Amino acid sequence: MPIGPFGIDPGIWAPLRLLLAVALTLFLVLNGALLMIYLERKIQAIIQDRTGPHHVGPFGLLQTFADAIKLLSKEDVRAKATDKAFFLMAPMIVFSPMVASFVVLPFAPDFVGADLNIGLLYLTTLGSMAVLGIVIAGWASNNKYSLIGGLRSAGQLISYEVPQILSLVTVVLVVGSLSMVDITRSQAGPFVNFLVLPFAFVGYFIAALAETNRTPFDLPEAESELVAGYLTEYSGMRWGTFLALTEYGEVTVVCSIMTTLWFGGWQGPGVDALPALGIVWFTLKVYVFVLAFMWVRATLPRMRIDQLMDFCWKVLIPMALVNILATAVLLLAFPGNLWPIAIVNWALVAALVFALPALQKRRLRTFRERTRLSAA
Amino acid sequence: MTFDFLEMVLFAILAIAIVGAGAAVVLVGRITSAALFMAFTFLCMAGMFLLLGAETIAAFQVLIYVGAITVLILYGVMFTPQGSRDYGLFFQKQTPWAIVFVAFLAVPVMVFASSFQDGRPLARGGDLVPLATSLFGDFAYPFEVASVLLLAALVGAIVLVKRDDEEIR
Amino acid sequence: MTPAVPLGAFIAVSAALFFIGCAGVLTRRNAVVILMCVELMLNAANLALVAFSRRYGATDERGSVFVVFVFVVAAAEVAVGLAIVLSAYRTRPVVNVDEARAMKG
Amino acid sequence: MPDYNLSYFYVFAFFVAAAIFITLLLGLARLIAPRKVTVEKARTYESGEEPVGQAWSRYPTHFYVFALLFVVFDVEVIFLFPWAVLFRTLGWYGLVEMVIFIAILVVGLYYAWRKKALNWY
Repeated sequence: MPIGPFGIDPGIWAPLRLLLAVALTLFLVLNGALLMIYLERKIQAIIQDRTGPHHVGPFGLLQTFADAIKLLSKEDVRAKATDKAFFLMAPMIVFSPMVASFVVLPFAPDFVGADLNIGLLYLTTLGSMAVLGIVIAGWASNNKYSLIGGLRSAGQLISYEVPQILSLVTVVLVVGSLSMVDITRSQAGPFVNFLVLPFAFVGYFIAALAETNRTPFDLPEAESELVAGYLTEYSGMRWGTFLALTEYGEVTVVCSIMTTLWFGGWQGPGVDALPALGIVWFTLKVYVFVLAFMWVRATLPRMRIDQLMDFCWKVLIPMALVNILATAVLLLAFPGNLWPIAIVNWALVAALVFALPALQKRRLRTFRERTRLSAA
Repeated sequence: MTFDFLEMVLFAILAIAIVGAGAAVVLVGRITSAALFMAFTFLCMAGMFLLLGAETIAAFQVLIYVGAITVLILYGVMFTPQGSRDYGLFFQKQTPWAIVFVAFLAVPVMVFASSFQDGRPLARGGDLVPLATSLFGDFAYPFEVASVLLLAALVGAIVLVKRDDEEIR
Repeated sequence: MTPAVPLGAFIAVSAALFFIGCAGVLTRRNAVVILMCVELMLNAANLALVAFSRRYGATDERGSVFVVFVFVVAAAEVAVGLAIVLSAYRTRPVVNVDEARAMKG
Repeated sequence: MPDYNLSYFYVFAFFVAAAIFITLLLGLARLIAPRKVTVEKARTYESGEEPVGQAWSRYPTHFYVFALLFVVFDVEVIFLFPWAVLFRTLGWYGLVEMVIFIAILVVGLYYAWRKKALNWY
């Protein structure tokens, strides 16, 4: 008789493992959301020189639990004009793909739901499904704010999906595999992909901010102009599913992707001796990015929709395409040598950070000049 | 084998879902509902591809059909007026006849279709590499033509949509 | 190893979906729904292609390659089809389908 | 590591589990939360204004152009992924193919740019 791990019969182990994976994922999503909401409020408070939540529990730690209970016990109002079936379905459509994304995330060696051959493609695929839920939410609300929010959101999400995927393709070019485990294993040394492909990372980071509807790209919600956009008609736990669970879950997913692709995933000192240490490294790295997301939110103002689209289609996508082609050419021209790619990538980052604002400043100056002349 | 049984159950679920949702697309009155049923059919179809072991095709199916084409169609639905009266194309005036015609064709074809026997089954998993080998080897020319087709579609659609914008302004 | 589900079952589902799409194209009167039904038919063809490619003794993935090209065609078709519908709706405010006649020559 | 055949059953199970979880959560909320429907509450919220007509009407087609561009680039992506994986085997031949492919699509992007289709308003 074959014996599976822990001496359990494989016929029992397979379903048991699945059950554990599902339970662990849902636990992670719930707790991640609670923790991140707390962190978000606390960090914003610190940056803005406030105290943040401090009433409930020590350091306000129980504040989010109180919020969760409040959300659960709030009345779930559904306006009469809404389309019932779609209105109820939309949160599920955005939530399910997010949960399913966790299947391929490698938390530690041999600690992964399923190591799919096409792991990265699978993640992109699930990312593209969230758009549908948001459009449907906006449409089903039968509210002008919601509909415009939904349309904007769809425009933003689908536009930023392109540079996001192009950045991923650049990493796949260098690594040569779509499996998340293989990608992690390829960065065993201290030279993680970030040092070689920083531009792909920066592009992905920006696109990820947009994909998760975080400031400065939180136009779909835009609470001050569109009264929360597609969320206007949602209330109670349905709103909580949408915003709290899904948004923070998606933040976890994109931060895990960044960790795995550019920062070596679970790799770190001592993992070879003690594989369980991988979980610690992975979580630490993921939370560094989560904190970066929050820092960005506290620092930057919201962009205007036309600036947002211009930036995506006229800057990010052309540069990402150049990056892919340059990487491909240099990979073939200098086999086994990643230095040229690294130089080109850092040059692109420099161009994005320094040359672009300078260009924009010059354009603005000539524009002002012209308007002044035409006014005179 | 337990996995065989699981596979059969999954196939039955998916087959019923595909046929049911497909029929719903045709029968449901509201366009938005039809679009969603269509998305559901596509999703189940991706499940079918997975049962056949074509994981890459399944991922592409969801990426293109659910993620892109359904969104495009939902946009189309939103930009067209709701609930205005329907006209028929010339061949749509005889709905009952069309049904009879389709059913007449469908029955023998279905019988014929289910008579296919398996040839040599391929190994499961990992269809990405053979797919890419064929695509960039033997099919290099169609691959380039595909980009020309996309370019033509892009230019054509922009011309159609943008011309109207300028007229309105 | 013989697969649990025979090839014929996949082809039968494909044929059923194809005829559903066909019936939709013939009976529905909304242009957008007709586009959807065409997509269903294309998808049915995809299923048949993949099933034959994986199970009918092929030595490579040629069938699946065709599916990739079908994706391209489907995307292009929907993009242009919807653009035509949109511009038809725009030039005539009332409207539902049968712009076919308006677009004749 | 379980059998690779089962991998996608995981995916399916995760989808189903997420749906069940949300249903349970919303069911719990339904049990706990009060429900008193009034006319005012059930009205569409438009900043206190009386909503005029349905929101389901026609919107400018600017939005459509972006969806269109996205579909085209999404199709490009389904070629990019297999190419990137097999890149080293394909070598210069594959690179030239992809350069031509991307160049043709970039022409489309450039056209959209010149036609001002990339401007939101």
